[in-house]
Amino acid sequence: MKIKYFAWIKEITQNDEEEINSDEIDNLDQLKKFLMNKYPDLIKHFNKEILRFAVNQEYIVENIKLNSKDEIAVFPPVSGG
Amino acid sequence: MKIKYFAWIKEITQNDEEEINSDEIDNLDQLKKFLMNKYPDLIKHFNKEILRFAVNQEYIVENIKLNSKDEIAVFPPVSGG
Amino acid sequence: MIKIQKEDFNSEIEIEGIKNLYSNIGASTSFVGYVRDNNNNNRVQSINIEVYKEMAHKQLDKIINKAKLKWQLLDCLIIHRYGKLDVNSKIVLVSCFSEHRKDSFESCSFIMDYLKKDAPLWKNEFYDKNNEWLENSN
Amino acid sequence: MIKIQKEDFNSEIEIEGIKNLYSNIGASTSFVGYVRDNNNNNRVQSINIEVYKEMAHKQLDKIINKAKLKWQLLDCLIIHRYGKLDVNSKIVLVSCFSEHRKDSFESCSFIMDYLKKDAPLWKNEFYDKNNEWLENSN
Repeated sequence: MKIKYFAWIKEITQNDEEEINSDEIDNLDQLKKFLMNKYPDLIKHFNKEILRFAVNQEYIVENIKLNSKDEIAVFPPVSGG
Repeated sequence: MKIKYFAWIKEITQNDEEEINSDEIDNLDQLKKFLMNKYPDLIKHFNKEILRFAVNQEYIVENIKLNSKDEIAVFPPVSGG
Repeated sequence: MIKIQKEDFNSEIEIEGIKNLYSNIGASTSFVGYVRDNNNNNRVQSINIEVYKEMAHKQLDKIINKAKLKWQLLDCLIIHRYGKLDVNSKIVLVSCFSEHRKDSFESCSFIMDYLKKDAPLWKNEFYDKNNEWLENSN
Repeated sequence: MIKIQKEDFNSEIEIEGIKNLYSNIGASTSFVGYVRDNNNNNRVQSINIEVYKEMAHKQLDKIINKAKLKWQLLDCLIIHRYGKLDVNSKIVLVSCFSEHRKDSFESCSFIMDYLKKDAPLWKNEFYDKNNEWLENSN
């Protein structure tokens, strides 16, 4: 699946996009765990619940199933307008 | 004093502006009486209280004193914007 | 700034003309009113707007001052046209400028409400065969 | 219509481009947001706006559809810029078109509120010596 990072999340991941495919990742919670493992600096932001998640360009809060063709975005609170 | 007429009031007075000076006119109520006398077609509109009056470009509802240098406007409800 | 004019206006030029005076403007809300092709089920051909110019300036000035007491406004612009205006023509522009958007939205709506109620302007609407003087209800 | 673009825009051309499609439009309300020279007591030099383009289109589309359910809207236009924007630059235009003014005012304000809350755009504000990612609070 394709993971996209925005704003200051990119400064932590040092990457604005990556392909992650693992047998361990079957749903959004598992992806979050995987990301915290890969990017320990994200943990405190996860814990403060300030990160937003979108799956295929829709905001997702519940723990939904993911498949390899999904595009998942991780980003901080928005500030457009 | 200078009297100005607007919108369909002009169709009744056949005039958009006139100078009226009379010893009988000392205040706004007296002017109204004078105008009803001069333009009987205005009477029904006076009676329905749909006419607006401005003295020196300010809306006036009470019966104020008038003097010869005043500019009095008589007009129907507005419809700008 | 208040302009009562026959001529059409360019919103971009008018709005940016004010905006460029202040680097702390973060928000502008602008209302434009147009001549519609129908009103009260009549097909409108054109309208003719009459104005009591000196009084319109005075009353619009008062409305702007009222708005400035209620909201944090940096500036306001009102342009109202008069004379013969065809369908689709712009009639009025009201632009309110502030640091934050809430002030500009609310004051612009407030000014339009008062303009419709207090500004001495009258629309004579022309249909296929007759014409009618309008009266603002709201 | 939704446009997410780097380029500046001309409000007159954009607004009239939509207006000219409908002869029954009587009202347009347009909001323009600008880069202010100060924010939270910091002197702003410029901002850099990042966008998740595909999602922004999808979310703004949803917001417009929500507004169309609540108000009598004839059309809506949203333009949001991204990239480096200097102080005084336009950031966003939201224009709402309707027969009567209330619908255009209320829907324009509604769309701006939701745009600030839901549209995936981020402002990185540059000061004299440092920079900061902003977060919309209201």
